[in-house]
Amino acid sequence: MTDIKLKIFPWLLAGTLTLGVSLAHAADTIKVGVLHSLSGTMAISETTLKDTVLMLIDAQNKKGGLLGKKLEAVVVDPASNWPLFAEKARELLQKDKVAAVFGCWTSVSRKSVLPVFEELNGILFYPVQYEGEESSKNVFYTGAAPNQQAIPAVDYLMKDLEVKRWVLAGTDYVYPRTTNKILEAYLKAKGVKAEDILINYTPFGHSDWQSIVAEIKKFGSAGKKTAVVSTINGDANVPFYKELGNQGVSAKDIPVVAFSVGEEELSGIDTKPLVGHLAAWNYFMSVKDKANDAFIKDWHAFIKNDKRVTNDPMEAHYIGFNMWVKAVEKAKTTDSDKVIAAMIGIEAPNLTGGVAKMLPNHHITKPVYIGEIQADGQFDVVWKTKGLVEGDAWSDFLPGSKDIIADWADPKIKCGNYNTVAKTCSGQNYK
Amino acid sequence: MSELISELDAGGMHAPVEPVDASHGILLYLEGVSVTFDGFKAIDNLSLYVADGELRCVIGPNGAGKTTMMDIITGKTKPDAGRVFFGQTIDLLQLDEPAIARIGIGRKFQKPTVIEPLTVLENLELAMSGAKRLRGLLTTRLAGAERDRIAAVLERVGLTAQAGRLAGILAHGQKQWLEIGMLLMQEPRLLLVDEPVAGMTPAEMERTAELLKSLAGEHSVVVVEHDMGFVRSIADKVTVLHQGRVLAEGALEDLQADPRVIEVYLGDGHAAG
Amino acid sequence: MLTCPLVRAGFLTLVFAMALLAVPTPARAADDAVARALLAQLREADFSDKARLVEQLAALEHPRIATILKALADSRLYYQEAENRAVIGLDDAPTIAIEDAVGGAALGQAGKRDLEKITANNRLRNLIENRLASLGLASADPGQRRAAVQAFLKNPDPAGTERLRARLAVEPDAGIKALLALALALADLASPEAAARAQAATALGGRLQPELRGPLSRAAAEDPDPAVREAARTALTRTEFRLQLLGWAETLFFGLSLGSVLILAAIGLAVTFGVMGVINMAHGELMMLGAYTTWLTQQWLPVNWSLPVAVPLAFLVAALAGIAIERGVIRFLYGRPLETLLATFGVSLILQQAVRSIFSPLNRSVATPDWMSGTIALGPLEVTLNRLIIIGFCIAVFALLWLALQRTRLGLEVRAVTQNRAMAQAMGVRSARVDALTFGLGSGIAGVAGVALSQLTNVGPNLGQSYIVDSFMVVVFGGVGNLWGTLVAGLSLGVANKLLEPWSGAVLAKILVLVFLVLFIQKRPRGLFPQRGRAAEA
Amino acid sequence: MRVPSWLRSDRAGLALLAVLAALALVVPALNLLVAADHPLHLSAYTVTLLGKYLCYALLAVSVDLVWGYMGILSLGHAAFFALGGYCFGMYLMRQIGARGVYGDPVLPDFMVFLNWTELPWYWLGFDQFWFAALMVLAAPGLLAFVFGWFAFRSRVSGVYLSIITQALTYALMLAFFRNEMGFGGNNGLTDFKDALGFPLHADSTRIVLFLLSALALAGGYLACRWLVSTRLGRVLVAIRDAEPRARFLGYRVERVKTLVFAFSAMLAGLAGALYVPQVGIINPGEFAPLNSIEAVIWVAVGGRGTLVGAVVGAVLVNYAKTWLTGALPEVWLFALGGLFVAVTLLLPRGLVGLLRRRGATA
Repeated sequence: MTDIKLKIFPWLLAGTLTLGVSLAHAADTIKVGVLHSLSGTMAISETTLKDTVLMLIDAQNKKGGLLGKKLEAVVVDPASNWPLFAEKARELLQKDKVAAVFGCWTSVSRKSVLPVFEELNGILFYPVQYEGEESSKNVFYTGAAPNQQAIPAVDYLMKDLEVKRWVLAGTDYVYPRTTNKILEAYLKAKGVKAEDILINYTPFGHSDWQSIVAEIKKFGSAGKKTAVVSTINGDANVPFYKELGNQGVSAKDIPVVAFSVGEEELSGIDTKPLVGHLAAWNYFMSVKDKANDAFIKDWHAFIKNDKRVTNDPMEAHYIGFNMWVKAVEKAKTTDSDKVIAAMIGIEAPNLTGGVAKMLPNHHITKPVYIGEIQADGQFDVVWKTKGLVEGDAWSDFLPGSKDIIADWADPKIKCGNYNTVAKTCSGQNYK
Repeated sequence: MSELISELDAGGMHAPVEPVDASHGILLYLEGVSVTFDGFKAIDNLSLYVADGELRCVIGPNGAGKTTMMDIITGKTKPDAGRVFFGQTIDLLQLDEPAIARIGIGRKFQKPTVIEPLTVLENLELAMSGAKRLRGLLTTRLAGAERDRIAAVLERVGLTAQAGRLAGILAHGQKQWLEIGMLLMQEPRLLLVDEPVAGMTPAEMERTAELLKSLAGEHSVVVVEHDMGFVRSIADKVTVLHQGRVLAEGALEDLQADPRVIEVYLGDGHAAG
Repeated sequence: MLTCPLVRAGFLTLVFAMALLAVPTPARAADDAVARALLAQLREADFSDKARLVEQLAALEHPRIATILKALADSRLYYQEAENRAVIGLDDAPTIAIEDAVGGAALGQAGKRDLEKITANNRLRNLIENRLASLGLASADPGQRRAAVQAFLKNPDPAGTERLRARLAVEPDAGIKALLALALALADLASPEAAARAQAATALGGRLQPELRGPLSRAAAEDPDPAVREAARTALTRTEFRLQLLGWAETLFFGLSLGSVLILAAIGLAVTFGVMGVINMAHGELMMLGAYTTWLTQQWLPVNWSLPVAVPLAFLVAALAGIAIERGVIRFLYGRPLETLLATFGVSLILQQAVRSIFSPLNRSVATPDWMSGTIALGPLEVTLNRLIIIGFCIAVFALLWLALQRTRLGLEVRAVTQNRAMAQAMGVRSARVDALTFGLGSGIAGVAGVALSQLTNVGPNLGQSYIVDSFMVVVFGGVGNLWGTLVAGLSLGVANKLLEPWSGAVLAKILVLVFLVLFIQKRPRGLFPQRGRAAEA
Repeated sequence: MRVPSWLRSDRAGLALLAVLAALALVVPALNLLVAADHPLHLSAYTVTLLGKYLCYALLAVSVDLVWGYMGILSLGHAAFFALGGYCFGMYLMRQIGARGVYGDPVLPDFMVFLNWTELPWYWLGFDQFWFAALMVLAAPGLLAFVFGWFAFRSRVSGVYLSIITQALTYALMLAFFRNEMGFGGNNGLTDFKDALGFPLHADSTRIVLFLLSALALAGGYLACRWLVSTRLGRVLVAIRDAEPRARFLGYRVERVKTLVFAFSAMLAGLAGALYVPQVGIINPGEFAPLNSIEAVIWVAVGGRGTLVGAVVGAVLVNYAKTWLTGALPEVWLFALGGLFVAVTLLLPRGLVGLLRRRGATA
């Protein structure tokens, strides 16, 4: 039995050491971290984004790299496990010393890595539409804030479709909760009565929608035009739309506008019952634009499958990556502080013919499109905002945050959470 | 929680405080006991009395209800009807298995059930009466008196040489003896022994017979057995069970002449003898 | 009362076919030019202009109008900039066959990205549907006429009222007549005369069509005349009462439907776990295989035929996978249920990742056949066809399984091995073969359940995981080794869940059911219908 | 100090304690004393990672106690781990005080956000370290006690018990996902700042947490080792191998089971409480049934019924996970799944069993 000791002890110690010792390496490449789940429940959405970043890095290297060096992708798999996100973020920043990280999808994964990025002063590009109420020095939010997706969509329903009654249906987590809170406040401000708003939350992956669709049907038969604003997440959408179709609720009767259903999600859905339902995004694959056509072509070539679709978070990474490249070129270094400073004001073309600009609150300007789902799984744009909408980190429609602003450019503020009334800045971990 | 800890040692749900009262010479009473499984009457109005210090053999064909009877006595199965008393005063139907074990009824299973990863010594220590209080359990040592008791039982079942061996590597017969030894450690008034010699060599069988006979008097012993030769070698009184009832009772020689018994055994394909 | 899309689509096709036949050719050249001009405008117009243009198009006496409008509604109308003409796409692919919108001549193939789609929105579609439907009111086919009236009920259009009234006078079919009366009453609700409005409101009372409730409740709240408001309120109360009753029936149906899904998911497990005592944590993944088989079948066969083919195929695929698992892993672990549990859990992870690697982590789109879409009326209760079919399917699967276990040689052997393995072997039953086949049977049923699930939920690598805990709960609740128990347990859990849901919300309902189950198992460790006796104690 | 006899004979255990002691000396030295650019420097990443492994190892020890020695395959032990984590997470949340995003002095951010105006009663007291520390043990212990009391009293055992433990953790997961529960819903508890006034992101605090994890693992191991070498340990084995025998010997099996189950849950809770400040987040995903099953496989890999095996298994499997999810992300589930099958089929006694010449006297 003594041999166990002999066998295990050096083994463990050796493991410890190899784990910890980061090999010194020549700085001939700039490392870029990719922090997207490749397994687990979120793999379904995030794998595509990993490939997108790899494609962008590939393209940049073909253009000669950055600052005369090649870019090198460091891909890790946080496996849809939130503590693992933090661990992997630390690994990327501390062990691999990456210059920037492109990653995260869910809010909880972002919340999990946030302290790590702030502590180690890394840079994270977060490409997904989210609930707002956050602005970190170290994070650039290239997805939509609520005012870049939800509010314009509701405006469209209210004005163009004359919707009077509202069902706010969402999965029970922070993004739908915030979005619905903002929308509720917004609708009430527009004179919608409380009894004309129905709010419903369901768990992740909810699959039996019979009762809820029946309730929506009943709610919608009160004689006023009714619409569903859906923040239902991922997997729960398929059974939801199927049930809608089966119970005979068509887009003509009760349109559903979704904020989490894009081209990629539609590719896994039988779209027949969905035709005519709506989605609000800042990008659609169907938008006719030279940059978009080129992007789609590159994507199909890169992924070696011309049936693959493109979607909004991919565009967000496209914009974010190009902004980062420009900022590094401007700062002439990958040093975090300098790049973060250089980021604000950087402009990069988006894929729909406009130009996205990085704002002092670390959000960007975006156009908002409303698309109708087509039988081929694409969206037809039925409405778009006149110009670009500036992302607002802190919603004006929430009592807790209407006085709060984020401004990382103004030397007097330099804060993501500045209360304009109290003139203080709170909730910042690292100054 | 403290109540629970203290209760680890308490007699049971309705622990009897009085000791076993066998003043009428009868230790175990079963009266009018019936139990049904899915419509099948496993025990049907069975009445049986075991005297104090008696060695009783119970025989009967498969499905006669022998094991079920033991289940009822030891609290594993609750009957649909009938009374089961231990001595004059203790209603066994009110107690659960551990409580019944603690008032002095030990049971040996048909298949030898010893704790194989433990040594013979540890098996006996496990069975030792009086050690089942939590404080008693949270110790790693044996007191001198306990050691003596274990040594005595080891001697009695003839396993002294095997004390330090794992129970799992004992021979089949030795396992049977160890299990009987474990019953003895419980200091029971009544021993229920289910097929003690199944699979034993004749020599082992002989030793087992001696062991069981030596136990009678000091304890009451109920032996369920198929092997008629073995039954003949130990029993004073034999009960024949058939279809959940007592078919006949008496000395073995008388029973073997009983036409009903012969029919049951022949009809069931078993040879009596 | 069949309102499934199939009927509607057929109806529209018929309408434009009739239009083609009805109109003579001479005026065509002039009309062609007007139509082309309107279509050219349509391309540039915003949606309110488009509505006006559609009205103008609909007013044209042109044989292609119905086709064009239908194409617009279906988003198949494109503008080919290079040729400066409107075209209709005939199929749906990156490269599509097109025909001239106005002339109807086939124009070969065109790349989709070279065509500019003339978009429609929902209001426009409603308008088009109305315009097309009003043409169908005179159809010889009662189904068409009924659909036309129903279209009116959905989108009451004052312009069409007179046509309805005229039709009512000559309509022979009593059912359609009643529906016409209803439609007219609905139109009268907007009449300038208060008496007519009050009468209309009373006529609408107690009707369950959801389209009627809106206008009625509007009248009850907003009508300027108090008598009308009163009449509308009374009518509404009658409607509400009947709806209440209907609500209960509906909840029951939802419960049965959820229950049937639970049974389908659990019944294969009832065989492997209940009959064989094997804990198969990969059960959910076998369902997933069934669902993927459905998807694969749909790649080869038309959607409407795919399901009947998919059922036996899914059974086969899952059964083979099951037998492979049994032969490869489980047979070494008989009598060690906890180890079986761990090993099969490993198998489930491998299967999940295998599917992820082969089919990508993305969900696969499994289409619903037309005969499973839409609703069907059971008396006043409208139920969804797919749910109804799945309930029936569940009963059929259950009955077949029961028969298989009771009436076949395999069933007999299975029961023999279950009860006494050694004895069965002595009787010449090859228990290894029986084990493999039984496990295959249970797995095959899981595959078949997967076909049903593909019609309700996502077909993706995670499909199995979402059902595994539920299915174990059903089997344990029902009592292991008892198929009837599984049936009762599944149905009662389904109904309980649905009864709780409106009161507590979906999540809490599920938690409550789980907590109830945990408590129930404490109370009756062997389920609703326990196997009793000595065998069960062993 | 005299080494008691029950430990003296446990060579593997002594080896484990020696390794832990060595780690407790080497890791802080390499982290704090060696310059950051030196190749032997241990980064905070590695320290935290090792600390996490140690927490998992303690969880594995607690699983092994009930599975390896008492034969209860709990597929819900991660629930106790998560509960302990939540209890300590609640303390850490209260420590944030007014430094939250919305600056509310009492309410955590997510409550402000849900428009809650006052702290729910079950959050009271968690601003006190001693109370939170007590609850870390009490909450999982109590849940296990109540659950076990009902389950064991009605003789739910074997796979039935495994399945209802899984239902338990599944129900808890669903419950904690609900925002109305007041535990932060899907996002859980995060954005921790400090504990007992020590900032959590400081290297020194990390080292202390690592040392505490090592200490907890050593303590948990010793407690379990002592327990199984007492007579109670033999009763556990008797319950595992021949429950009716134990019962007919007069042991109140359900009470023994309940107490040991609750004790094991407390260990799991302690592991969870140490885990949370090191990884910086606790959310309902920790209740996922998969987590519990993974913990069981750590034990199986290392060798059930050996305690040391649990530690070895937990560290090895997690090390493999860290390595594989970095190097070959797609392969991870194949590897994990294959491990489950291979260990149960080929290595029923785990790695330690393979190393030992004869079976554990256990």
